[in-house]
Amino acid sequence: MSTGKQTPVKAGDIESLIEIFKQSDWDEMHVQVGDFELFLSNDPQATGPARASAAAPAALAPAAAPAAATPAAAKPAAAAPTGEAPVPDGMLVIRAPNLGTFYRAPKPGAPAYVEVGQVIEPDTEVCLIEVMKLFAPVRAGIAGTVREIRARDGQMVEFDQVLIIVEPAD
Amino acid sequence: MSTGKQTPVKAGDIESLIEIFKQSDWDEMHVQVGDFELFLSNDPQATGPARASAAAPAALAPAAAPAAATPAAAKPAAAAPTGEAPVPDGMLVIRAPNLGTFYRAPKPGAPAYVEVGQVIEPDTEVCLIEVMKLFAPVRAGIAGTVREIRARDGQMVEFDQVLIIVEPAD
Amino acid sequence: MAISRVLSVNRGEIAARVVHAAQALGIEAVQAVSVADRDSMAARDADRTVVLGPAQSRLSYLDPKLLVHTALATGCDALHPGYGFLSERAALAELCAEHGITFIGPRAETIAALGDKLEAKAIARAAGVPLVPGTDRINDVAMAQAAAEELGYPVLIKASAGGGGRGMFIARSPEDIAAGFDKASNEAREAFGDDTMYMETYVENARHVEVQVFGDGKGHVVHFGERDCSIQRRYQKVFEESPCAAMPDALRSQLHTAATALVASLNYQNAGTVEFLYDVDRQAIYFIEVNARIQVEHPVSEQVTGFDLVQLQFRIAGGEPLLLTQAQIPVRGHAIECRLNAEDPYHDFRPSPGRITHWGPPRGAGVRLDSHCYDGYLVPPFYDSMIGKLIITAATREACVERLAEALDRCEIGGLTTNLPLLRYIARHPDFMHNHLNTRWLEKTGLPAFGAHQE
Amino acid sequence: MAISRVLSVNRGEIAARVVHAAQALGIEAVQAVSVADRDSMAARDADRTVVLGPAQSRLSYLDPKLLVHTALATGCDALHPGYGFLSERAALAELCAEHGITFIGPRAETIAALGDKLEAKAIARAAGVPLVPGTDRINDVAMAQAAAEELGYPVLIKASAGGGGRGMFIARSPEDIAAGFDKASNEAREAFGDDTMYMETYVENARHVEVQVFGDGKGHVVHFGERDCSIQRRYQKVFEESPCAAMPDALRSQLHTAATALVASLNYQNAGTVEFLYDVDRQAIYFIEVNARIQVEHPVSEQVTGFDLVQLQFRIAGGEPLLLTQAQIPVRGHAIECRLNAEDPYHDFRPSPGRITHWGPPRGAGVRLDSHCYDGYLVPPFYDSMIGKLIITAATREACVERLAEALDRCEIGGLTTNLPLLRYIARHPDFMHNHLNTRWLEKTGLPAFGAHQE
Repeated sequence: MSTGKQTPVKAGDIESLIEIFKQSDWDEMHVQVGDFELFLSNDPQATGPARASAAAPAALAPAAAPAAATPAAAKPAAAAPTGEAPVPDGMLVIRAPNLGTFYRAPKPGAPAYVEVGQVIEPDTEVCLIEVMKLFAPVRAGIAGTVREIRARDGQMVEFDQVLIIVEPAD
Repeated sequence: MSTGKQTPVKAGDIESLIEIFKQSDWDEMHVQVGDFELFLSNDPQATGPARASAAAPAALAPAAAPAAATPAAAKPAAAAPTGEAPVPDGMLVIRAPNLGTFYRAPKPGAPAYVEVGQVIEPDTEVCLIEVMKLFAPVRAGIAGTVREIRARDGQMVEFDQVLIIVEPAD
Repeated sequence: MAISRVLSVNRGEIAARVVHAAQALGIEAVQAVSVADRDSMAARDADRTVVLGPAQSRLSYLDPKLLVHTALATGCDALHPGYGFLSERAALAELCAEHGITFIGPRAETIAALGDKLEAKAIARAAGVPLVPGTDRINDVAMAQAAAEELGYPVLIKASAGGGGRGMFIARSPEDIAAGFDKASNEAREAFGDDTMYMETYVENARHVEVQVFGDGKGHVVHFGERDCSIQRRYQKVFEESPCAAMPDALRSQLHTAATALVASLNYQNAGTVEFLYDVDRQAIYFIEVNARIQVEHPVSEQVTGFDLVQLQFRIAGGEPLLLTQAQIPVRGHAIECRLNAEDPYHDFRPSPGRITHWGPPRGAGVRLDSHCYDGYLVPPFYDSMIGKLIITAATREACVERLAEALDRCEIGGLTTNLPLLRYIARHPDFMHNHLNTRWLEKTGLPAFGAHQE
Repeated sequence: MAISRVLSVNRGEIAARVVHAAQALGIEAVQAVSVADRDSMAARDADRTVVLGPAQSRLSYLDPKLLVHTALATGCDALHPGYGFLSERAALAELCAEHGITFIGPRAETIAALGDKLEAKAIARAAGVPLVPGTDRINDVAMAQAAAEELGYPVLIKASAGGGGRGMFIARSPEDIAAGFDKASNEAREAFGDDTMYMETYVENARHVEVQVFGDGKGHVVHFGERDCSIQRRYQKVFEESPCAAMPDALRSQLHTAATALVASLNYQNAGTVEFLYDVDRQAIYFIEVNARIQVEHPVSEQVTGFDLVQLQFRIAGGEPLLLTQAQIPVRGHAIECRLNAEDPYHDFRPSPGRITHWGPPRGAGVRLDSHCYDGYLVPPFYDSMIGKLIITAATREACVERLAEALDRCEIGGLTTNLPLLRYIARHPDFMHNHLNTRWLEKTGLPAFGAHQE
């Protein structure tokens, strides 16, 4: 997952990269900045680079799954990511690696993976994201202290949505 | 008909007038600048001021009408008035009082009302505009020397289209 | 026979609608405009635009000869009149026919017959369509009481020569007749020199319902359901919906049969609307008139049937057979239209023309906007004040009303005063939500309450 | 049963088309996007947009579980797959069915059956639909010559075990067979260890024709005419038209009957296309396959029949009966679609993504543009290069081609390299104008000539 530390890639950057590629004689160009990945090719049959398995580990579901994950049919509202609250200065964020249902604990009734105030390491599992009963644990990727848990247990989160705010260890 | 001498009324002027009216307590406002006429009223039933008969005289057709006035079905093209050639500096224009077919002579084979170089007075009849066999002579409205006849005999002209260019008498 | 180039001779949203419908069918559209409409959407989108004359309607949109001359001079083989202006002037249809231009609407003689109120009623009667029940001459109180017994109370007793309310009264009982008849007939004699009286059913609680019909000119007629247009101000419709949710199915089926029987009897050609008064207390319908044109409110019928009625006008006028049978026109869901006007509902609806600085209509499921406006458009002061029609569709009337209220909330129009506050108020009024409406509701209840509401 | 909220899980123009069609019917549209499509037209116009995952398709548009999870989590009762991506993946239709989501398309088992080439051919054969004629095992020259006599020359003689052109030859006469048969069968034995040979009709001069069908899932099927999609590059269609003007009416009627018989035998549900090879020299048609989805080129069928096929998809999927009879779907006029791609036709069609600095498509009679692009839109580099479809309609093919050429001339797109020069070249090529085309025309004639033309 991407974190607040990474330089976000903007649409303007993508344009510049496309421009560079157009000016070149290259047949293919592959750029990866953190989570951002751009693959350009003059071969229409090209299928892109081999998938880097850098994103969330595709762990299987724990034996006892959390309760049914389908929220009630809610009235459509504006999508979350674009309108979300700003991240306080100096904080890092853990974002959703894909759309799915956010769970704080490995199973219903079990203690949450992390609580506010807890110190975490890059390898710490901080939550689950479920897609059709496939539960993928999300690792922090960064070290620090959990300051806020933005996503709500059992709710749908979108790709790139801020899940957890972390104060970096320094 | 309007002439090149008159100050043209622009959309911005209409807006300003509407604004003045809105700010006022007036029930009605009626503005006439040459050919331009604006009638504003707070009464939705109002039908506007009595028609001033200032525009082209509604003369009846001469006994012998010019040849059939329906141009062949031509491919649609951009409307003339917006794209028309500029009027040379210092010249006046005689414009079409409405859409219709332009005729230079009172009947086929007869001499033209005016020729280039001819001196005209405001009362001089300069052409005919025909709508469904109703032929209305157009008077010059201005004095001077005919310098160019822009409209072509037997062709459709639109409202406000430049018909004849006149060098003012001074 | 198929149309290849059409002259659109109207303005505003219907001109844009006509231009786009023609173009979708591959028909070239020439737009005739007054000089004030040179920058209108229809003028921008048409294949060609010609300027007829100055802004005044009578020198542009209201001159039949000028319009037909323009059609001939631009090589058009058809003319679409839109609504209003000359759309129901038989002379225009006639002039088109004389010059080989296909008039997109009914035949001239149909327009003329339906335009005459008495003739239209005679046609309706002959086709077995119910009219407001009434009597011939009534001589005295006893005769009046007997007649009222037959018609059912309340009744309206009127002087034949009458007008302006004189010599006229409403009776809700035999006692009312006894108390009022002689006074009214004396009043009539004094005022008009004629004391002939007659009687009609009095419709206390009326809805305006109308049926959208289409005919092929050879007797085959189908309908596209009915519309309820009971919310009116000074006989101007403000909200229109389809279907009329307040009407029981048995009566609805009578309504449809009456409408199609009437127009079939005329070998009606192209689109039309048969208007009725719906007497809610008596559960009866009475013929009012036929509008021999496409109407402002046609989109609600399009939404619930799925047909594009303006395109259908072009197809029928172009000689295509009307292949539809009634079974193929099911009505599904509910649609409501409201008219957006540039007028000030707080100041007696005075027109508010001017430049639109922000055009932000709502979007989303079931939200359709038919409009000729855009960012920067100048609403000219010369014509009517309608700037658009918001048409909302949903599965049920209840969902439709909710969606309408939300959409109106999201509607942003800057630079002009509009009737949006009134539309929003009505959309959330309990009477509207629960469909407790009649043709007097807006003027008697809605507008006064809206006035009170704003304080 | 009626659909109230749909998840649109595709991108580009078809996503915008699906969102708008849903909204026109009062259905709420939720658009699922990859992060690269957050600013797309479908995302802007949808009632709600959710971001599935990163730009890579396999982590967003190509993950069936992610899509169905999203549909459930956003309260959708239906899912529209568009074309491409997962639109013909039976697993997605299956997963939808399991979770009570209406998949807007055929049933999963229909998709699976038609997705298997051998099974699809068996279905066609059982329904009496003609396949490319061929033989069983051929033992020797004499048997081959006899068989060829029956099939008619030219024929293609192939090794059963073959591939890559080895053990295969075209024979146009008995002499060709005598000269080639033993050589080919020896080649086959050497290459594959098996010299079993068979024979097929060889189609020298082929058009690609296809029939647009719709079924109600209960055996009632109608068609919306045929399309001719013979102008192809690497099996990608570039121009598509309806009707196939080159086909005689008697054969057209066989074509329609074959297509509807095939899908009726499956109790086919929703939209589909039956593809055929049209052997121009033999005046015969041979089944290719069925595409169990709405296709890129569906608009030409909409233009000549007047139906909105995407709305019809929603209606049928929502449980409405298919009330149409074939007689009510007349084909009228002619329509041609061409695909606007962000690619460089002078440099081997390499993709040219980037920001559109000027979006100036043509407008006018018979000009329709289906596109998701707008001024300032960034065409992302992750997906296919189609930026829009220009659809031209006119009364005849001749008028349609002329209008197409003009419209392409007026098409202005700034900021990107597009295939417009090629489209313009083809539109004015005499072979295109005179309809002298087949499936090899573009690669054998059009493209080489275009290359020469630009010097």
